[in-house]
Formats: sequence, structure tokens, C-alpha cells
Amino acid sequence: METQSCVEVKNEWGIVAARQAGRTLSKEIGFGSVDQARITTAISELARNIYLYAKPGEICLEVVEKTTKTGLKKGIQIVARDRGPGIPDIRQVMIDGFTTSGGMGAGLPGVKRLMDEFTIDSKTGEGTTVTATKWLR
Amino acid sequence: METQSCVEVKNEWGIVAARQAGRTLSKEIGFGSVDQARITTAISELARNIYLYAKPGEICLEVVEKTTKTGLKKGIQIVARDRGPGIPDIRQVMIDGFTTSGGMGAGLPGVKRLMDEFTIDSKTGEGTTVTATKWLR
Amino acid sequence: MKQTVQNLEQAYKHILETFLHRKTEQGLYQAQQFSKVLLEHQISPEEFVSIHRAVLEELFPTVPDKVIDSFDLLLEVMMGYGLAYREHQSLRNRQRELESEIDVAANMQQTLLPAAIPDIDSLDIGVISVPANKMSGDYYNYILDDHGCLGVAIADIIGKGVPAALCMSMIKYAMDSLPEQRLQPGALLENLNRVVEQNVDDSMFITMMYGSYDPRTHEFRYSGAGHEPGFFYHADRDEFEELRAKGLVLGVSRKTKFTEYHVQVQKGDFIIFLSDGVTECRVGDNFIERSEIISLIRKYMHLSAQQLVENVYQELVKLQGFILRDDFTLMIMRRDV
Amino acid sequence: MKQTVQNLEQAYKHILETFLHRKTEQGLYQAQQFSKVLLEHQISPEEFVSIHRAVLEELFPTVPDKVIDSFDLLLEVMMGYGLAYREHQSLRNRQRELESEIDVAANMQQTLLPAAIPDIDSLDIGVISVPANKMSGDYYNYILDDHGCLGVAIADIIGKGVPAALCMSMIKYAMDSLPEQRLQPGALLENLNRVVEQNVDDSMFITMMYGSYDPRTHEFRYSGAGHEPGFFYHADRDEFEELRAKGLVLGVSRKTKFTEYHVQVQKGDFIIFLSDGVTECRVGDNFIERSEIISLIRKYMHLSAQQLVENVYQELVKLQGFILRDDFTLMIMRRDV
Ligand SMILES: [Mn+2]
Ligand SMILES: [Mn+2]
Ligand SMILES: [Mn+2]
Ligand SMILES: [Mn+2]
Repeated sequence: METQSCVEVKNEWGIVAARQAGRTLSKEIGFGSVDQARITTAISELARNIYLYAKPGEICLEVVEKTTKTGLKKGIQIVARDRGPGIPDIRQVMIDGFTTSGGMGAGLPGVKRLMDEFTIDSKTGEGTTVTATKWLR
Repeated sequence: METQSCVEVKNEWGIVAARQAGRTLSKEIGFGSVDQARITTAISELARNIYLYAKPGEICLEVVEKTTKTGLKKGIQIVARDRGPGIPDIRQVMIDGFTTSGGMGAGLPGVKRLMDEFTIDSKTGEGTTVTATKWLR
Repeated sequence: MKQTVQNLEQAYKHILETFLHRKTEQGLYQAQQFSKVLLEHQISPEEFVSIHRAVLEELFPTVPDKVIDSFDLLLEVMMGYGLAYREHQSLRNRQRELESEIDVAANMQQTLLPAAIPDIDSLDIGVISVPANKMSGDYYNYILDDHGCLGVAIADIIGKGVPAALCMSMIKYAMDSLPEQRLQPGALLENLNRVVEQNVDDSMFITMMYGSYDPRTHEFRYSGAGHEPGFFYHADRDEFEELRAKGLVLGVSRKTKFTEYHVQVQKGDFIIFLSDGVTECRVGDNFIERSEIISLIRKYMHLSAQQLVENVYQELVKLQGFILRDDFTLMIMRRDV
Repeated sequence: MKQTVQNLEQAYKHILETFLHRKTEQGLYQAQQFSKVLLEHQISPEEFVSIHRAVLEELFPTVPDKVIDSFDLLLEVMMGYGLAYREHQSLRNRQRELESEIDVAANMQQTLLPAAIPDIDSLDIGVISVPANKMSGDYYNYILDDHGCLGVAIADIIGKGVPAALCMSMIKYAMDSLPEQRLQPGALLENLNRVVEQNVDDSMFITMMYGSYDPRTHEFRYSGAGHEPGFFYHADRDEFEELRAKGLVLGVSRKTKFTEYHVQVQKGDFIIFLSDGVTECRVGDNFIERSEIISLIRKYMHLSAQQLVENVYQELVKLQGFILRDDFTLMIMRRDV
């Protein structure tokens, strides 16, 4: 269970497979049904971004742990990686993004709001990597 | 059915009575269940404003009609009238009002959005009258 | 958080049980009040749907599985609204931030306007200027020189809000640096026109009217740059006349010339300057007529200059349902001795 | 509208039927896509709940009445989210309006900055200035006089956004009207200080650093008003030194005096001006150290002046997850001959 499992996204089946993997893993970790749905939605948005603008790419999932004052905490980490066009202005995407506006990276602010941690790295012409984590409360 | 029927609002029972009257009348006119709920919510907000800041006041309901290109149209008109403190700056209330912010007139922008027509008249120290209409589609 | 959700679930279970028992409006009213509590606690809609399902399962253990399963789908769709709801919260924060920024800027803008109406023996002066939003694109100014002569300016920046405000600050600093032309309306506009032409974006124009009043001769001289005409009231004939001044708006062409007009002011006569926000008051789908503005002025002209403009404003803003579509500025100068 | 709702109801019925048949992730994915369609059509959440109930009644005519009745309550609570949803839409419109206003104003603000970096034989100059939001409270300027001497200004208005921008326009017009002091940093700051003190709200302060470079003597003279210290790089010793200038921030006291400092610039030496947005870059909960800024400058100092500042900015903005908490301005002047 410590190893990463990855799903390739090159068509809509890939999106569904990534969602399924996320739902199963988050359930195993012990997330409630609402959080399962949130994690799945986050995965879905990331996978859809790859499918629409940067296919093929992959979604990798991993169980992560950290020690806090109240003991060991478990969580799920999502890494979405592609070799697509990249996002020329990440600040723009993260600041204004409206849920319903289209284009590469449109869903990212939503993903950030659904998860606890979120980082993004992107280079024009080389691709984008998004890492997002949600911790069990 | 052409005459106005009024409900006095001086406590929470008045709010419930006004809601009930609105739901019954809007059903009679032929509004669907979602629109019934919207009309009732608008009445509820207006009545609650009276109850919290300007009691006693009244909510009057009336079936109204207008002729349009496609024929005669029916609708429901809500008049909320009080002799309370009035709203010193109506522009302020209508421009910024956030649903969850408190104070006299806080729910008015929401009421305006739920209904088709909306007018307000208020004089400091003399009271406020809100008139709102929703037409059957 | 977990605790809150459990408490809310208990509260909702109670509301639902009571409601299903006797299906009263009272129960629905409680549900509406409950929704306010949810919003206060920032419970997202998908969370609430999940609460509803849990309560339903508890109350009706025999509900068919498929009905319960259908909530999976309801919840999934609700996630979309949940995203919109979260966006709403962050929009609201950003909006509050922006609005408070703009409040500060609007205060700063107020300091660009004259702090007080100048005190001139023979003139009763009144002015009201109300922005459509928080920041104004209308500007006015009074300048009093050492001989007691008065310069009066009104300007309207085409465009509203923040850009107009930036533009207005330029006009103010530019006027401050032109002390020599204060009594020569034509020359003053020519100078301002050059500043605007050089500093302001091509899409931005400014209309302006400038007049100077000499209380020794009671002569009023004025020039205009594409600005909404004012009114001149002749007390002897009890008649209103349009106060027009031909001239291109500022910022179009570097070489614009501005004609200077003049008029002799008798006792009881008055001059009205206004911005098009006054005359373009919209009532329903129609603009108000200039003749209706005159009627309103007549209605209140027995009052002091300041009361006059305030009353006219009150009537016009009420006619429009308290929403101004453009910045509104109305100025009056009446010779009372 | 009615038509749309009916079509959506049909679509949803199909999705629900399929889902209940085999409860696959595929079905939930369809539900999520469906929620996007709902949002596109601006279907409010209470409308959707009503669709769900209708479809449920159609698919399961035998569902107990109480379960169907429970939807009355669900719908009533959903009205609260419906109101928030509508508010969201109108907030979004207002926000778009505000943002586009601010875009225009931000463009106007850009015109207050120098259009090009001045071309001076002995100096390689680079500058980058990035606002935290759209409008900046950082200001910089280059002034070239008839003898080829260069004046360099950097200023930071305490406060961000729109009010800072209004304030910045004042600084710019004030500097334009002080041509005599361009080579006297101390005197220039004293004059600006008076303008700021008179015109700006008490809650508003401006920090500033001003320097003048004479390419004939390679002497750099500078004064500061509470501004973040810069750096001076000594090429011979390969060492960085702090470029400090004591002095009160502008706008506090009318009578502030500003000490003038000077330094001799050798070939390969360079001067760095910066705003505190550079040094107060936050990484996690910690501020970055000034020594780390120096390391970054070292890393790129083999490049041209402009490439140097751009690379340093890129690294720092990435470190902060692409969110700037303060306006960021970094300037360099390097003597290359
Ligand atoms: Mn205007
Ligand atoms: Mn106007
Ligand atoms: Mn600042
Ligand atoms: Mn700063």
C-alpha cells in the first residue's frame, strides 16, 4: 500500500479509471462518503484537464502519512503529470479561474479548494505537474 | 380572488401564516412546486424583516394580471408594509446586501432575485413598503 | 467540524421527523431557518445532501436500496454546486477586499474635491455630486482668486469607476498647476486639453465646462468642451435658457480652440451646471426630458441653493428606484444681491 | 426555460436509470458532467432537487409517500443554497465589471512608468516590477538630464491596490514638476515629502530611495526615506554591501531632512534597488533571508542586467507557489565600461 499506483489518461475511460482508483483508495484509507466524492471530483477535474488539453498523461495515487501533535495522520496524495503545452501564466490561472470558464487549468482553483494541499509546476512546452493532498481529519 | 388578503406580522406565527397564504395562493394560480417554494421564500424573508426590525407590519397578497403579446398573464403580487424605522440608505442595501449579513433589509437583494419585479419605498422614521411580483411563465 | 456536522444531523433529524408527522408550513419554515444555520457554518451543499440521506436511512430502515443509491448520484451532481459554492465564498472574500480598497480610494478621491463651498457676498452657491458607484468620474471645483473672482469647473470623464478616478486625479493636479488661466475659460481648457491629450489613453475622453464670475461686474464668462449644456435662469422674464458652449471634448486633438461666451447676471438670475448623469436619468425605458429637470428646479427654486440641488437629486434618484446609472453632479450659482 | 428543464429531466432520468442498474464509476462520472451542464444553463440547486424528485417518482412509483415528502424539506433547505447561488451569479458579474475596470486602470498605471530603459553608454540597466494584484503600489522611474546624468527612483506606497495606485499617480505628477532637483537626491525627497504630507491621508505612507548617477565621474549619490536597503556589489572584492540610507518615510513630518550619501562606482560594480516585496517573499511560514537574495543574484550575475532581474524574479515567485503577497520591484544598474 506504500507504493504509487498510476493510471494513464488518454481518453475518457482513463478519467473513469482514475476516478475509480481514487474512490477505492480513499475509502480504504477511511474517508467518509462526502470526502470520497470530493477526492474523486478533484481527480476527475485533473484527469479531464489532461484529456482535453495535454493527453496522454497520468494520475498517480499514493497513501501518505505525517506526524502531527495528535499522532500519525494518513492522507491521499494525487499527482497529475503530463507532457502537454504547459500553463504560460500560472498566477493568472490560480487567481481568477472561474469554475465554468474553459481552457487549460480552468478547474485548478476548484481542485485546490477541495483538497488540503496543492502545488503546481509547469513549464511552457514541457508539461505540467499538479500535486494535491487531502488528510484524514 | 381579486381582492387583497393581508396577514399581520408581529411574531413568528405571522411569518408562518404569511408563508402558508403565499404557498396556497401561488398553487391556486398554477405555479409549479419550485416556484411555490421561491415565492414562499421571498414572503418569508420579507416577513422576517418586519418581525426582526419593524413589527408590527403586514404582508398582503393579490392575484394580478397583465396582457402580453402571448395573451393574458397571471401572477402573484406581494406587498410588505411596515411603520418601522425605515431604511436610511436604500442604495446601499440594494447594491451590497449579502445574503448572510444581518440588519434591516439584509434579505432584499435575495427577494429581488427570486421575483420578477421589485420596487421599494422607504422613509426614515415612517416605514418601508416593498412590492414584488412574480409572473406565471 | 465533525462535531458540528453531527449536531446539525441531529437537528435536521428532529425537523424532518416533525415535518413528516404533520406536514405543516411551520415545519418548512424551520427548514428555511435551518438552511441559514448551514450557510453560517459554511456547510457545503454536498455535505447537506449527505446529512439528508443519513437521516432518511435512520428514519426509514426499509427504504429500498435503489432509492438510497440514487443519493449517490444526487450527491455527485451536488458536487458541482459545491464547487460553485466554494468559489462563491472565495469570490466574496476577494470582493470584500476589493470593495474596501475602493472605499479607501473613494475617500482619497473626496479629498480632490473642494472641502467647502466658497463664501462670496453676492452669490448663493449649491452643489451635489453623487457617484453611480463608489468612485466618481464626475469632477467639480471652485477656485477663488485674490480679487474675489470665482472659477467654477465641472467635468465628466467618459467612463466610470476606477479608471475615471485615476483620470480625475490628473485633471485636478493639472488644474492646480495652471494658476494664470483661472479667469480665462478658453485658455484654461486649451491647456487642460494638451495635458489630457498627452497623458490619457485614446479611449478616454473628458467633457468639461469652465466659467469665471466677477462679483464686481457680475459678468460670467464660460467655455465648454463637449459638455452637457447647463441652464441660465432670467429672473426678470422668469425664463430658463440653455447654457450652451461649443467645443470639442478634451483629449481628441491637440489643437482644439475653445470659444469664450459671456453673459451678464442680474439679481435673482442663476446659472446651473450639470453632468449628463442628471439629464440621462432613466425612468423605465425612457430618459427624462430636460423640460422635466426645469420643472423640478422650478419646484424647489424658492429654497436656498444647496437645498434646491439636494431636493432635485432626491426626486430624481427616487424616480429611478435608487439606482444611479451614471455619476450625478448638479451645481447652482445664484446672484442674490 | 421550461423546455430546457424537461430535456434535462429526461437526460437525468437516463443517467439515473443506468446508474441504478449497475452502480458503476462511469455513471457517477456522467453525473458530474451533467452537473456542469446544469451550471451552464444556470439551473439553480432547488430546481435540480425538484428534477431528482420527479425522476425518482417516475422510476419508483411505490416509494413510500414519506420519502417523497422528505424532498419538500430538502427542497426548502436547498432554497438557501439557491439564494447563495444567485448571489454568486450577480457577484460574479459585479466582479467581472470591477476586474475589467481595474484592468483599464492598471493599463493607465503602466503609462505612469517609464516606457523604456534609458540608454547610457557605461551602464547596463535592468528592471522588473510586478504587482501582487493588478494595480501596483510600487513605483520606479528613470530621469535622464541634458548632461546624460541619470536619476533613479524607487518608491513603495504602504498599502496596495487602488488607493496605492491613486497615490502613485500623485508621486509621478509631483516628480514631473520638480525638474531642478533631479540631481540632488536629498532636496528632491524633501520636496516630495512636502507634497505627500499635504495631499495624502494620514494613514498613507511612502518609502522611497532616489539616486543620481553621473556617467562622467561615475559617482552615485543617493538618499532614502525609510525604504528597504539596496545592495552595492564591489567587483574587485567580489563582495556585497548593504546600501542603506537613513531617513523618515515620506508624509510623516513636514520638516524631514534627508542625508545624502555617495559612493564611487568602479567597473563591474553594480547597484541594486528593491522593494520589500523582494525581501519579504514568504516561503511557507518563513521570510526569505537577505543572504538568500544575494545568493540568487550571484547565481545569475553572469547574465545581462535585464536577464538577471528576470531570473531572480522567476525563482522567487516559484518558491512562493506563484502567489505574490506584495508588489515586487527589483532594479539593477551595473557599470560595464
Ligand atoms: Mn462619466
Ligand atoms: Mn456622465
Ligand atoms: Mn506597497
Ligand atoms: Mn511593499
